[in-house]
Amino acid sequence: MSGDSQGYKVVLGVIGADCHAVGNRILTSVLTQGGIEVVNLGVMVSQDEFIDCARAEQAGAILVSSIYGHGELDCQDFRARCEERGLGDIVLYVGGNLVIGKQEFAAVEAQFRDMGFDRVFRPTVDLAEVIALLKSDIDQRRPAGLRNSRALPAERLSA
Amino acid sequence: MSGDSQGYKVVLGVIGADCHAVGNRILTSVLTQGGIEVVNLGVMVSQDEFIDCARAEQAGAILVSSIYGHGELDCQDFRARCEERGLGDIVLYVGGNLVIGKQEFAAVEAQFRDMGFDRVFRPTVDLAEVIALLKSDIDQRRPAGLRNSRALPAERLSA
Amino acid sequence: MTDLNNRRLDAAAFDAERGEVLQGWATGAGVCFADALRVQEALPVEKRFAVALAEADAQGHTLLQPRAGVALVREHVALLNGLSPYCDVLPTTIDAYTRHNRYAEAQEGIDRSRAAGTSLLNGFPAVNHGVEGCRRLVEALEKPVQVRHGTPDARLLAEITLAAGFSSFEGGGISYNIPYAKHVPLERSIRHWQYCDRLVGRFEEAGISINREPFGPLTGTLVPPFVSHVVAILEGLLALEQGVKCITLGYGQAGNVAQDIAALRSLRRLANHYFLNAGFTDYRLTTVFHQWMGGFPEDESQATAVICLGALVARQARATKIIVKTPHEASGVPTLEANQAGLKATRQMVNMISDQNRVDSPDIQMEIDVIEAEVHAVMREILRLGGGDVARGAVLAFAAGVMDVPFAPAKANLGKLTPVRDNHGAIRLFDVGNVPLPADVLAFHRDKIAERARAERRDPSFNMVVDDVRAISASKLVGRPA
Amino acid sequence: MTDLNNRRLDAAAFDAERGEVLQGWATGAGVCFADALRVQEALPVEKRFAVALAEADAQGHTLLQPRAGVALVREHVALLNGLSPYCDVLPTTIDAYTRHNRYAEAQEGIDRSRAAGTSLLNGFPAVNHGVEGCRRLVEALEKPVQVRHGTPDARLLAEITLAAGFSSFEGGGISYNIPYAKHVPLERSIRHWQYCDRLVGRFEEAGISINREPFGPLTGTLVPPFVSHVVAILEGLLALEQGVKCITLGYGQAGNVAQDIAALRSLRRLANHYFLNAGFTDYRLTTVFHQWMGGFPEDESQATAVICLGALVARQARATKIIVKTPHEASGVPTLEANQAGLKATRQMVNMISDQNRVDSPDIQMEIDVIEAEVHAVMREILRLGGGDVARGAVLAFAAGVMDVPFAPAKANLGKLTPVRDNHGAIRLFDVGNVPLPADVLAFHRDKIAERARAERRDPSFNMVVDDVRAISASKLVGRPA
Repeated sequence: MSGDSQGYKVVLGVIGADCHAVGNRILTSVLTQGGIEVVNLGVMVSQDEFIDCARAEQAGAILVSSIYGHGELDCQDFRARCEERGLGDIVLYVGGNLVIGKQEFAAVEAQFRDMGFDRVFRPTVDLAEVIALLKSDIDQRRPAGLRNSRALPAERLSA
Repeated sequence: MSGDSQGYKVVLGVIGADCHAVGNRILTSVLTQGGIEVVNLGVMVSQDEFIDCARAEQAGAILVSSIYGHGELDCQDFRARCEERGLGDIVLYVGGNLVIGKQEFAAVEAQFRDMGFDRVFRPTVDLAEVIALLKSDIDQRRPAGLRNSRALPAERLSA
Repeated sequence: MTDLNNRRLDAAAFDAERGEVLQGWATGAGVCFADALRVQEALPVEKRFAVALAEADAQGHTLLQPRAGVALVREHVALLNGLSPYCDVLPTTIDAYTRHNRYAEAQEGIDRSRAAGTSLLNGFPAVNHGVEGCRRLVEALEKPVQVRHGTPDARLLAEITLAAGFSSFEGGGISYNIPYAKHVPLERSIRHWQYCDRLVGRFEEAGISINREPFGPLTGTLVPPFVSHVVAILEGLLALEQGVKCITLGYGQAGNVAQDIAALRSLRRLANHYFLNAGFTDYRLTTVFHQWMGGFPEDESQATAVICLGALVARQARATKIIVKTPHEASGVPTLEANQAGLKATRQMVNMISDQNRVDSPDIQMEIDVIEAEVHAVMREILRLGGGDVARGAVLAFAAGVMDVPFAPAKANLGKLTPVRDNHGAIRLFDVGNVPLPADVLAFHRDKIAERARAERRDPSFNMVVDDVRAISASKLVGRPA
Repeated sequence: MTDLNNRRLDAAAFDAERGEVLQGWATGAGVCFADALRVQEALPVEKRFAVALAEADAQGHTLLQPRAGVALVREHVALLNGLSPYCDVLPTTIDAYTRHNRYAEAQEGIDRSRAAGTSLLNGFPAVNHGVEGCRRLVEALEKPVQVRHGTPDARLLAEITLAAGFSSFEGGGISYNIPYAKHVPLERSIRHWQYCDRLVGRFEEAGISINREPFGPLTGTLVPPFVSHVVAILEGLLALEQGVKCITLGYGQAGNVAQDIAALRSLRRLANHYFLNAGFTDYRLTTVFHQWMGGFPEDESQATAVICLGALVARQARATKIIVKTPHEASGVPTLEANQAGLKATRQMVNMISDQNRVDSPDIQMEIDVIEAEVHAVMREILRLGGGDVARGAVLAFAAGVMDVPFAPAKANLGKLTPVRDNHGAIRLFDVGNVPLPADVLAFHRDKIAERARAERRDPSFNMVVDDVRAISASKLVGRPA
């Protein structure tokens, strides 16, 4: 699937000074098994590293994780930075514990959507759901000529 | 101390259809060691049984326990009933889990004070505090001639 | 006690008695045994208590059950359906007036609850709601539902609830008298529970299995395991004699982990021993563990810790069912949310312990040995007093203080036996009263209490007991001097 | 690694290095060792971490410590004073920018937090607040306070906080690199932590005991006990060499009760063995147990159950200190109230278990035997690689994968070792990587994993590991297929 022009390639990483590596390993494993090609930048990734990599790899989406609570600071102006660098249309997801303290998820979601993220996830989100959304969103953003009439059915996660 | 004209004699019981006997045993033991003569009616005591006993024993106070949540029904008109029976001035305490469900204690206290109880206690009240209040309240209500100028110092609970 | 004995009730006499029982309140007229059988037969398998227990027992699962009951049918349905996703089997806790057959006061509670818009009763007055009201309840639920109460004379309650599709009935002639009544003679409550058991026996004979659960924790306060075990075994034998087949014996958490695990393990073994010895083979035995029944801390986080310890021990001891407490325990009847919280914490703990190694240790084995020696000694004397008849033996044993439940309100109970914790928090006997325990067992209790007394530099006394009763709510297991 | 070795830093070189360190940020100019000694000497006894630990150790108590840190001094004081009544020793958790010496970004976080009226940093930026800000903090508290962070180069942080009256400092050259950094060479972080340890040694030489606590849980996710034990022993040896005297070694709850008790018991024994073997006798060793460091359930009642299991195990294993989690764990930094709730639940559980029988079983003994065999095998190879020098040995061992921490972000870590739970939830090795464990130990791991694989009817694979990582937050210990 990977490398195929109709494939799904994403750049994954943990943003900022955050060194939580466990979820990153799990995500890589589950996304890959779900039929998504993952370019994993690991932990402590800057906005520019995400964007440089997404450009170089012609990725369909950037998946930003933040577990340590500084998401609000680290993700500031991410979409604007993408636009400056010519990636204005890329699918942009963010997930994790994005703010300091327990806050209503709806408020956090609204805040990060305002920053330009297409979707915002809790740390306990069902990853099968993320995979399905990711494929559909990437398909929607493909240049018209390359766009699938229907998204490919999501590969089943192996039991 | 008990039997002394300046002594402190109280009638104790668990009201209504309530059969919680443990707290009643504990209260009897602690009050007695605190220098209070306890006439213990045990569990499942009616309003009239409390009042009959308090009259017969010339007790200075009635201590009503209710643990099972029916206190609101069982204690209805207790003070009025005391007044009818010529015990209008008796010190009337109530304590326990007095209502169904967890409610603000201040609201429960107000409700039972409205019913004519002089003091209202949580189940976790410090019993040394109850003893001190009880002696002071009984002294206050004594006929003037019998009243102590100062309440006797509370006997210490044995360690 | 002229005519009490442990023999199956005569069919004709039972039918005559039934006529009287059903006249106890207007709703009794709505009971018809043939209809009751049809209602029970029509119950889908997922609403049958005996099936849920048998499956849990076979698969080594532990079922969770809350307590809950409010005055009105509609509100009670809503409450149980709010709990249902978080538990495995449902309760219906009966209000205190109904427990004392004070149906007129229960009716007043219903009426005033309707007027107040909130339940002023501490449970569901099933007799007043009658077969029709109870059927509406059972039909609105998706899980098996049990009657939980504390009723010395529960004959009418049993008739009505079992006719309505309840498939489990808690209680017994001893366990619902000694901790729950003041003036009821023991021979009378045992006789009334023979009726309830015989009623269940008739359902069994018609192919309908109804679960019966003697109430394990008794007064819930420093009850030595042998005391509740003897009651459980006696009520099991009484029930089996009347034709009951599906029995769940209970035990209330005492607090010391080794003693609690030992108690639950020994309960099953001892019960099987006495049931088989009495010639019963065709029964299904399961166990229920009650989370801490004594005073709780007011703080909800602390209360949750008490709940979690109970959940851990119950699962380590492989109880078939846990009766779950709530973080509101210190404040009485909990809200739906508090009840859910207790269930969720319990579920998490049970799940985390489920797969883990079986817990065993010399301490647990020692406690099992002590409990077994105690139960055998008391059972031997009960059988001797009754001339081999456990019904007569039980009555004579309580009268003589051979059996004695601490902190019980009943006049039928001598109240001399006094428990206290030892230095590790296990329950020992400060005063054995008239209970005929062997000399070596008494010496063991004495030594254990002496060890604590030395550690606390005070003589054993009732003050120690008072401190122990108040300890858990003050965040300790053993009530030490400040 | 030309000049790294496990020898006490030379006094002159240390002083020269100090000059550079203090220039790392403007606030470094506020550090003066003579003043620092006066500040520490003036600390009342109840604010000295080493005293609190020694007393707990002597009396067999277990201390509770939360985590907490916010951006501004006044708010941080209020937070700690809100926690103080519920705990025994206080923390100051440092923000993530400071941990990476990104003081400019920390300053921006401070400024933006001031503007926002709420902390936008996940901890207290102690370097930016300087000696003066930190002293205001320490003076406003009534209990000992420790620096808790995750900083590969913590030299300036140590200088500032110890000068301000903090009396305990968490971390180490391995435990604050491998799980906390990406590109920091191990020889560099070990060397920087020799500086921190030497600084503590200088305080000790002046009669001021500062507690040092290597970070036990590492990545907090399925870390086999021998892995964290080896790191703890190495960092203990490195610290002792620099003159540290008061050491607290840590372990993070893995979930299986028998394995966790075995781990904590073996940790103390193994550390004493290696410390004494290396010629150290004048030290005070205590232990710290971290409640579950992996993913938590979102539900607060379920989270509290996870906290309670940790509290029980910590107390059963007689840890000197517990690092306490909160019911908000799944949502990141907790509120004051959530932090209090975690402490209250933990206290209640610890108190209930405190007096109970020592837990022992063949399972626990077997786990101890396995852990000891594993630690000895790895330590032997580390000492061989380093030619007897643990600093050089540690660097070479990580490079070769002889030591390997699962799920670590650091490039310095090979990342081949892969753990998985066995059928009872104990952590075993699915892939040992290059770690030189004895053949019988490897066979034991293989058999245990095979037992689980049979029970689940699936082959062992990384999917099993993924399921295990997500299990506790999904209310299970072992990640079984649905």
